[in-house]
Amino acid sequence: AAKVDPSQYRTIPAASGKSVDGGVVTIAMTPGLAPNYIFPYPPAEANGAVIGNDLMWRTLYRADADGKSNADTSLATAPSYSDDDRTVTISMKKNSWSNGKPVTAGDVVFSLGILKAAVAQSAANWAFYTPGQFPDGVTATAQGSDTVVLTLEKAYNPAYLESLLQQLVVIPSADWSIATTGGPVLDYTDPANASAIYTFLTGQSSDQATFATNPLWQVVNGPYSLKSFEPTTGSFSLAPNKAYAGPGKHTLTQVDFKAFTSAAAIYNQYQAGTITVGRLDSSYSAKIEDLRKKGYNVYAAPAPARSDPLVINFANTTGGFDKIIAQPYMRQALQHLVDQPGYIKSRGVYNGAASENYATVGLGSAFPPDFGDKAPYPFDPKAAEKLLTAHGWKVDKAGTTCEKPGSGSDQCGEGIAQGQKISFTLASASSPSYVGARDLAFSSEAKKIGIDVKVVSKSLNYMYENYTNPGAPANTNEWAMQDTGPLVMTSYPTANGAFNTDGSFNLGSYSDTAADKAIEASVFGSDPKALSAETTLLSKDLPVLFLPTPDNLIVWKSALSGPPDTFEGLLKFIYSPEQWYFTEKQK
Amino acid sequence: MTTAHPEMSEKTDVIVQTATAARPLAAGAVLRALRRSPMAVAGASMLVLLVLFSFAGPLLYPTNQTDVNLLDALLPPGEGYPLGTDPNGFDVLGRLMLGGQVSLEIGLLAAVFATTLGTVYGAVAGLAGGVVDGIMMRFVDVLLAIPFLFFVLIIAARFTATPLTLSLVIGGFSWLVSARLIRGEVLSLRVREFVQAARLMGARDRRIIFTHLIPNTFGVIIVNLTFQVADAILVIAALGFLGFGLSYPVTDWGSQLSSGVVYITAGNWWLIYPAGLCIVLVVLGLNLLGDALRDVLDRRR
Amino acid sequence: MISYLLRRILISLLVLIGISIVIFVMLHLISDSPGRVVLGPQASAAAVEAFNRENGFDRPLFAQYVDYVVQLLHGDLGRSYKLNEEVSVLFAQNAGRSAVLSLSGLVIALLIAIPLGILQAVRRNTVVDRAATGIAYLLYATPSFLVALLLIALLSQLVPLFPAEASQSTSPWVVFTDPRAMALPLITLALTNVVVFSQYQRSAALEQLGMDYIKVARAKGAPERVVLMRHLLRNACIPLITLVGVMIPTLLAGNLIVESVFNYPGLGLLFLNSLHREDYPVLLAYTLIGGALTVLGNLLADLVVARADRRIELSR
Amino acid sequence: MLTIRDLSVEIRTGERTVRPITGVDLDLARGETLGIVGETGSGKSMTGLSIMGMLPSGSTITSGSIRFDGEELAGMDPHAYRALRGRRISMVFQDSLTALNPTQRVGDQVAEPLLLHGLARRSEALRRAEEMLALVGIPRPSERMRDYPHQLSGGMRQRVMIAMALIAEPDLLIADEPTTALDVTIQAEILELLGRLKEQLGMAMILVTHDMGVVARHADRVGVMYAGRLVETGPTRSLFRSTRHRYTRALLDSIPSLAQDRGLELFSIPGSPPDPAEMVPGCRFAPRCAAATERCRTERPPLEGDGGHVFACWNPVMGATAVAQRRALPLAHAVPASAEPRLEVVDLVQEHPVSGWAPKGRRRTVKAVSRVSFAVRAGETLGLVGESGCGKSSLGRMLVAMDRPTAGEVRLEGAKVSGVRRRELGARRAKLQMMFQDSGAALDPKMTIGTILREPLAIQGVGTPAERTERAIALLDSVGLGPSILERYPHELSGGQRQRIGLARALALDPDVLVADEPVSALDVSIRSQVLNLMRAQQRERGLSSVVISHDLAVIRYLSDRVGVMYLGKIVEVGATDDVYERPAHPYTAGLLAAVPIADPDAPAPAGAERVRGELPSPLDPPSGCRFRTRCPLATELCATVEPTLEAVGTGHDVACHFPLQPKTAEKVGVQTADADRTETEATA
Ligand SMILES: Nc1ncnc2c1ncn2[C@@H]1O[C@H](COP(=O)(O)OP(=O)(O)OP(=O)(O)O)[C@@H](O)[C@H]1O
Ligand SMILES: Nc1ncnc2c1ncn2[C@@H]1O[C@H](COP(=O)(O)OP(=O)(O)OP(=O)(O)O)[C@@H](O)[C@H]1O
Ligand SMILES: [Mg+2]
Ligand SMILES: [Mg+2]
Repeated sequence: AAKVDPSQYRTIPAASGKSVDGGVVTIAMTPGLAPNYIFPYPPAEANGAVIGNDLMWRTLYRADADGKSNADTSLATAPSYSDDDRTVTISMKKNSWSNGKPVTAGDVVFSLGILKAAVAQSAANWAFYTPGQFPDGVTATAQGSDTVVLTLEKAYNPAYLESLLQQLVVIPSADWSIATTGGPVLDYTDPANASAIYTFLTGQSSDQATFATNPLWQVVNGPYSLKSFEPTTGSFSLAPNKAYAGPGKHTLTQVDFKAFTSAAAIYNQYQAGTITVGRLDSSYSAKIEDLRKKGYNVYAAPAPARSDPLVINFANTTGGFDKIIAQPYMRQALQHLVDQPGYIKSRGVYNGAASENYATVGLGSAFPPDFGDKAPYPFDPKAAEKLLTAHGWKVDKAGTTCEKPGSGSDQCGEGIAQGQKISFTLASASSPSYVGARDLAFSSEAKKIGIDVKVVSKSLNYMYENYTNPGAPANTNEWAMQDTGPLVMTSYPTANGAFNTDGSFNLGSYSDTAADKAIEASVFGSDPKALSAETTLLSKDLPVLFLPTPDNLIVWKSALSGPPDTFEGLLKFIYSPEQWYFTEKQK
Repeated sequence: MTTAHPEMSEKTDVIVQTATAARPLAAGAVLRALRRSPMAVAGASMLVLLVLFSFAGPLLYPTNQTDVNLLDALLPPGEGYPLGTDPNGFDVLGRLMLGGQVSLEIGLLAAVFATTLGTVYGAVAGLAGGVVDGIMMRFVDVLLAIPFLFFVLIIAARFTATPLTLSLVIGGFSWLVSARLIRGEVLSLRVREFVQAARLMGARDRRIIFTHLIPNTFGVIIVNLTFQVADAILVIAALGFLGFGLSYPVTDWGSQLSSGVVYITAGNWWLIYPAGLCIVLVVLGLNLLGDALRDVLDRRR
Repeated sequence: MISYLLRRILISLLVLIGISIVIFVMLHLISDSPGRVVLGPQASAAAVEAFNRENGFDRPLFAQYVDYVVQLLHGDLGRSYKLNEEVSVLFAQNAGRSAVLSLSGLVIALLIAIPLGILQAVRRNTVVDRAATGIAYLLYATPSFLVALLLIALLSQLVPLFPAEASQSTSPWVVFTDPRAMALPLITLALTNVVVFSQYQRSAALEQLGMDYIKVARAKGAPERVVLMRHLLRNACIPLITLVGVMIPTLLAGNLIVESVFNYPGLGLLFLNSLHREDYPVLLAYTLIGGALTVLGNLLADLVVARADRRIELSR
Repeated sequence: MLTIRDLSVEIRTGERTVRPITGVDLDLARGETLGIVGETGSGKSMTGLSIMGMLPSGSTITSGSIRFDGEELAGMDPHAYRALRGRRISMVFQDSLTALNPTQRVGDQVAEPLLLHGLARRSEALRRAEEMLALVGIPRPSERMRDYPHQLSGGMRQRVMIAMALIAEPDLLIADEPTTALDVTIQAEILELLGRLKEQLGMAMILVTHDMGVVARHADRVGVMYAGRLVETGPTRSLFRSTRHRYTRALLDSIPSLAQDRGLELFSIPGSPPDPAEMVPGCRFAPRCAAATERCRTERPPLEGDGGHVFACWNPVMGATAVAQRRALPLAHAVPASAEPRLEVVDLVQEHPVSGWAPKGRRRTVKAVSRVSFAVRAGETLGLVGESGCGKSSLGRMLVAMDRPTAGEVRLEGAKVSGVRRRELGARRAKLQMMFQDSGAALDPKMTIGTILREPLAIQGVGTPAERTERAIALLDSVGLGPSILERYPHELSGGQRQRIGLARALALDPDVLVADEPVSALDVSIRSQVLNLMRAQQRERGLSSVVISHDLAVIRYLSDRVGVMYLGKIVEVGATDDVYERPAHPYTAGLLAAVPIADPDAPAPAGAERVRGELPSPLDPPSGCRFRTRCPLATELCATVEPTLEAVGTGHDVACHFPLQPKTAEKVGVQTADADRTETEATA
C-alpha cells in the first residue's frame, strides 16, 4: 500500500469547462448520518437529522468552510451593533419563498419565536442551547418588512452571536404559523401560539411518508425542494426551486442524496462510477490514485473548527482515577504518550491523511492558540516517565505505583494513596477503524510505562447515550476515557458547551476556574483575542488529550465543476449544488 | 448459522430420530474404528495441526502481540513478517496463533457449558415426563423460536465482549439444541427394556440415571459437543463481522477476519484469507470428526 | 386431523405467549428508562420522568405487559424514535424486499438441493457424491459473510460479472427486474442454504431408498425415473419441509449477513442499523416477528407434513 | 419354466466380500409352488432377488444361469428386464408396512403395474385394481382404494401387496416371507388366498419362508437352504417323510409342534451358521453336524438323489425318519392341585388413554386388559396365548408390578403387589422377575455380561463383590454358558446367548414368579430350541411359578402346564395344556389351533368352518357382549347382548362362551376361587 502524500490533495481545481445543461448529481451520505426529519427544528426525541441540511431552508447567515458568513448566500447583510453590543440591527436582503412571497423580517422573528418555543419544551431540543443563553434573553422585533432588531439582555461577543445566527434557520411565517392543517394564521409573537405552532409542525414532521407530499414542506427559500424521500434508508431527492435567486447557474435537474451503511459500500460505488460527490473513508486513502484514474477529483484537508479529543472523565472514582487525573502533571504525562506524528504516518491509522492538532479551535483557525504549530506536550515517553518519577511514582513496566503520597511538589498528589496503581478504561468507538487503531497505540504506549489502559470497543450511539456525565450520571464510574471521534465547533469555536463547568456538552465533568473565566471572556466579552487565549489555556491544561485530526477526503467526478469554495464547504457538510455544473453531457 | 448443520441440528432429533443408544463404547474400539475412517483422520489431523499451531506455535515463533508497532502497520507479507502485519503492526502469523488460542478456548468453553446445561436440562425433562416435561420443553420452544443471533447481538451490543462472557452468552443459547437431543435420547432410553429390567430388580432413579442413562447417552453428548464447538466458532466469527467481537489485547480468528474485511477492497488480502482459512479448517475438522464419530457410534447400535 | 390441528395451534399459541413474555422481559432488562434513551443525554431528569409517565413506563410491570400485548394485538409494534417512524410502517416498507429475497434464495436453494441430494443418494459413494459432500463440508465451514466476500472478490472484482452491491431500488421485485444486481446476494443465500438442504436431502433419500416400497416399485417394473420421481421424491422431501420450517430463524439471520454485505435495504439491514443505533423498539419488534415467524413456520411445516404424510396424525 | 443352474452371487461392501448364494440349482414347473426354507441369512431372499434381477448394489452374479421360459435372465439388458418385472415375474415382500409407499393411495399403487407396462389406461387400471382388491378379500374395495397404507391393518396391507403383485397376471410369483409378520389366523388366510389365486391364474410360485409348517402345507416341492446353498430339494411329502440331509433333519427336530410328545426335550443344533464372508472347503453344515466325518470338512458334497429328491450330504439320514437325539425330560414334578395359589390376579383391568375424546367427554382408552382373573400355583407354568394386540404384554407387565392396573389387583402369596409404592413393595420386588422378548434391547449395551449379572445382586445388596461374581458364574453355568463370557459385551454374543443371559439375570434374585414375554419369538429356529429347553429345565428345577406369553401355540404347549387363551383383553378359555389343546372349548381356541401350520404334509387340513375369519376389532371400543362374536361362526343374538362368564367344561378347564364346543360341567373352578379369595381378603383388610 502506497503511502499518501497529503500535499498532493490540498488544492481544489478552479471552476473550469463549459457548463452543460441538466444532469443529476448523486451525493453519497456518510454512513449513519441519513436523515429522518424535515422540519428544521427537530425535537430531541426525534433524534433528528434534517433532510438536505440548509438546501431547502436557509439560515439567516450562511457560513463558508472557514466559518465566515458568506455575503452572497446569507439572507441578510452583516449585522450592526450598538456601542454596548446589546442592540443588533439586521437588514434583510431581497429574497423570496418558492410561492413568491418575500422573505421578511417577520419570518426571522417567527423563526426565533419557534426556536424559543422549542427550547422551552425541552432544553435538549436545540443542540446549541445553554439554558440562560441565546435564545433566552433575546428579543427580536421587526421594523418594517426588512429590518430586524435584536435586543439582548446581556451582550455576546459579536463573533459568537453571529455564529449562533448562522444556525438560525429562517422559516415561512405566512405559511407555517398555523396550529392545525388549513387552520388560521396565528400571532406567533404570543409564546403560547408559538408553542402550539411548534407542536403542530413537529407533529407534521413525524409522518415520513408525507415528507415529499405535504404542501407545508414545499414552501422553501433555499435552492431546492424535496422531491422524494425513502424513509427506510433516508435516501432522498431534491428538485430545483425555480424561485431561488442566489448565486450559481442552477443547471442540475435533480440532486440525489443516497444513504449508505458502510464505507466499503461507498467505495464500491466509486469503483462503479455511480456516485458524483461524496467522501472517502480514510481506510481507503491508499486508493486515491485509483479513484483519480477513474475520473474523480480528490481533495483532502482537515475539517475546520474540529478537534479530536480523547475525552477524560474527571468524576470517575474507579481505582482512584478522579484523584489521579486531577493532577495536571498526570494529564501532561499522558499527552506525552500520544504519538500524533506516528499515528499520522502509520498505515494502520491515518496513512498520512491527517494533521497534528493540539487545540480546540482546530486547524487553520482565525483564532489560533499562541503556541502555533508547536505541540505543548509532544510525543515523548521519556518525558512522561520523568514527570511520573518526579511526582513520586515508581515506574515499573509491570505496574507503576505511587511511592510518595501527599500533596507536595514531588509527591503524587492529594488523595492518591501509597501503592496506588494507574489503571482505567478507555471506551473506543467501534467505527471508523482509525479510532480503534489510535486508541490501541495509546494503550500500548502507556503499558510500556506501567499504566494500564483497558480499551473496550463500543458503538458510537451507545457512548452518546451512556457515557456522558450530564446525561447519564449513573454510569460515571464505567468509563474513564472515551474516544468518540471529533468535536466539531460552531464557526466561532469557543469551548463554552464542552469545557465550561456546567456546559451541556461537558461530558467528563471538567471543571477549572481559570478555564471558566477564559470561556466567559470569549463568549460575552468583546475582545477578539479572547478566544485565542481560551484555546491556549485549554490546550495547556488538557481537559482532554489531543489526537490528530484526520483529513476529510472529498471525492467528486471531474466532469462536475463549480467554485472551489463550494467543494471546500463539503468539509463541513455545506452543500452548494446550485453552483455546480457538468462539463460533459450526462447519460 | 447455529442450527443449520446438515445433520447435527435439532431437526435431526425431530424428524429422523433414530435414538437408540449406542452399543458399548469401549473407548479403544471407537478409537480403532475412527482410525479407519478417512473422515475422522482428516478432521483430527486438521484439529491437531491447528491446536499445535495455536498453542505450541508461539514457542517456536515468538512474536510481540502486546506492543503496537505503528511504523510496521499493514505491511504485506515479506521479510520478518511471513504473513505481513495488521493495522496495529502486530505480526499476523503470531496473531493467528494468539487468536487460535482464544477461538478454541471460547469454542470449547461455550460448547462444554451448553452441553452440560443441555444435558442436565434434557435429562431432567425426559425423566420427569408428563406435565413437567411439557412445560420444560415449551420453554425450550420459546427460546428456540427467538432468533439466536438477534439475542446475542442485542446482548453483545450492550455488554463488552470478553472471552468468558462471549462463551457464556453463546453457550447460554446453544444448550437448547443439546437439551432437545438429550431429552429425546432419554425418552427413548427410558422405555428401553434394559432400563425396565433394572427397575424390576428394584433399582432407584439415581442408579438408573448414573449407571444406565448417562453412559448410554455419552456418545450422543460427545458428538454434540464436537458440533457445538464448531458452531460456537462460527457464531463468534459472525458476531465479529457484525462488529461485536473481541477487542485488544485479546483477539480471535473471527475478530481478526472481520477487522480485516474493512481492508478487503484495499487489497490487504493477508488480513482476511489466513484467518478465514483457520476458521474454515477448524470448523471443517470438527464437523468431519463429529460426523465420523457419529457414524462409528451409529454403526455400533 | 382437526384435533391434531387444534392441538398444534394451541401449542403454538402458548409458545407465542412465551415469546412475548421473554421479549418483554428483555426490553425491560435492556432499557428500564426509555425516556432517557429517547430524549438523549441533554434532557433534564424531569423531562425524562415526564416522558416515562406519559407513555406509561412508570406503571407496574404486569400492567405494562398487558399494554404491550394489547398494542401488539392492534398491530402496534411501537415507535422507533431514532427513525421517527412507527415500527410497523418501517417493517411494511422493508418486509417485501426481504421476503422476496429470502424466498427466491430459498426456492433456488431447494430447486438445486432436492435433485442434488437425491442424485447423491442414488449415486452414493461415487465421485459425484463425494465431491458434492466435500464441497458441502467446505462451504458449511465457511462463515457466510466470507462466502459473500469471496464471491465479490471472484465474480465482481476478478471477473467483473456482477455488481458488488445489491440493487438499491425500493421495489420488492428487484430480484426479477434487476437480476444482475441481485445475482451475488442470491448466489450467496442459495449456496449457504443448498449446503444444508442437499446434505439433509441426501440422508433423507438414503433412508427412503432403504425402504421396501422402492424395491416394490422396481419389482413392478418401474423405470428408475419413475421410481425416483413418483415414489422417492415425495417421501424424501417430507423431512425437508420440517427443516425449512425450523430454519426460519436461520434464514432470517442469513439475510442479516447478506443484506449487510450487499447493502440491500431490507429488514436485515434495518435490524443491523437499528442495532448500531440501539433502536430497541425496532430490534425487539424484529425479534418478536422472527419468533412468531418461526412458530408459524413450524406450524405450517407440521401441517404440510401431516397432509403429505397421513401417518403423522396417528402417531401423535 | 424356471431353471437355475449353479447360481452364485457376490456382494462387495468396502473391503468385505460376501457370498450370499453359491452354486444354487433350482427348477420350477408351471403351476407349481416351490417352498424355500432356511434359517435367517441363508440366502433365501437373495435367490428371489436374483431372479427379479434386483440384487443390491455392489452385487454381481459370478456364475450360473437363470433361464425363464427359455430366456436367459442373468446379464439381461436392464430395459428388457424391466418389461419382465411386475408383468411376468412379480414379488411380494415381507414387511408390508414399508413395502407400500406411505404417501400414495392404495388404489394407485395397485394399479401402477398396469400403467407402467402400458396394459391399460388409467381409468381402466383403477377399475381392475378395484376388482383385484375384491379378489384378495378386501371388504368394500371401492372405499379402500382411496385409503393410505397406514389406514389398513397388517393383514389388509399384505393383501394389497398381493393384489399389486398379481394385477398384471404374472407367470411367476415370488413370495418372500409373505406372512412372517402376521398372526397365525391371518397367515392361514393369506396363504390360502395365495394358493387359490395361483390356481386361478395358473402361475408358478416360489414361497420363501423359515416356517417348516408353512411349506409342509402349501408347497408342492421344497428346497432347504443353508448358508447360501440349496442342500436338499424334493417333493414336499418325500422331503418330510424321508428326509435325507442332516441339516433338514435337525431343523425338523428342533421345532416344537402341536403333535410332539411334551415329555421329550427338543433337539437343538449346536453352534451357529457360518459367516457368509468365509469360504469353507467342505460341507458348510459340518461344524454343527453330529454325523460329520473328516470328508465332510474337506470335500464339498455333490447333489445327488433321484425322483426329483436331491440332497448334498456325505452321510445322509437313511430310512424312515426317526427321532434319534431327543432326551426325555425329567418328569415334571406334579403340581398338587390343592396347592395354594402363589400368584393371583383378580379382575385386573388396564386401559391406556389415547388422544381424543369419546362421546360424553371421557378420554378414549384402549381396553388392553378387561377384568382378567386367574391364579398360578407354586411350580406351575401358565401360558398365555392370543393374537397380536390382545393384551398379553399389558397383562404380563402388571403381573410383575411394572405397570399399575387401572383396576383390580395382583397378589403374591396373598399380599397385594399391584398399585403399591416401591418402598412398600420392598423385598417382594425381587420375587417378581421378567424375561424380555428382545434380548438386544434388554441388556444395557454399555455393560459387560459380568456387570449385568451382578447388577441385581448389587441393587439388592446381596453379598460382597467377590460373592456376586461367584454367583454370576454359577448363573452362567446354569444357563449353559462358560465364565469366559463375563468380560464380553452383549453385542459380542449371539441372539441365543443373549436370551440366555436374560434368563440368567431374571433368575439371579431367586424369584418366585417369572414372567417371560415372547421369550423366543425373536430367535431363529435352531437357536429357539436351545432357549426353550433351558427355560423348561429351569422352571422345573427351581419350582418357579411362571407365566409365559407367546403368540406361538407350539411354544406355549411345550412350556406350560396350564394355558390361558386371551382375546381382546379377556381370558376366554383356561385349562390344563393338554386338555385345552385336545379339547378346545372356545371357538376361538379351536380356530387358533386350526390355523397353526403343522410341519407334516400328511396332517389333516383343518375344516374351513373352524377357521377364525377376519381381523381383531379395535380395542378402543370392543364389541358388546361376547367380544369374539364378530368373528365367530356360532354367534347369535345372545352373544351380542350377554357377556359370557367363565364356566367349567372339565376339571380346571373353563371357557367363557355361550356355545362351547365341549359340554359344560357344573364346576366353576376359576371364578369361584377368585370370588372366595376376594371376600377373604376384604375381611382381613
Ligand atoms: N446388501 C447386502 N450387502 C451385504 N450383504 C448382504 C446384503 N444383503 C444381504 N446380505 C447377506 O447375504 C446373506 C443372505 O441374505 P438373505 O437376505 O438372502 O437371507 P434370508 O435367507 O432371506 O434371511 P431372512 O430369513 O433373514 O430374510 C446374509 O448373510 C446377508 O447378511
Ligand atoms: N402404552 C400404551 N398406550 C396405548 N395403547 C397401548 C399401550 N400399550 C399397549 N397398548 C394397546 O393395548 C392393546 C394390547 O397391547 P399388548 O401390547 O398388551 O398386546 P399383546 O397381546 O402383547 O400384542 P403383541 O402380540 O403384538 O405383543 C393393543 O391394542 C395396544 O395397541
Ligand atoms: Mg429374507
Ligand atoms: Mg406383546
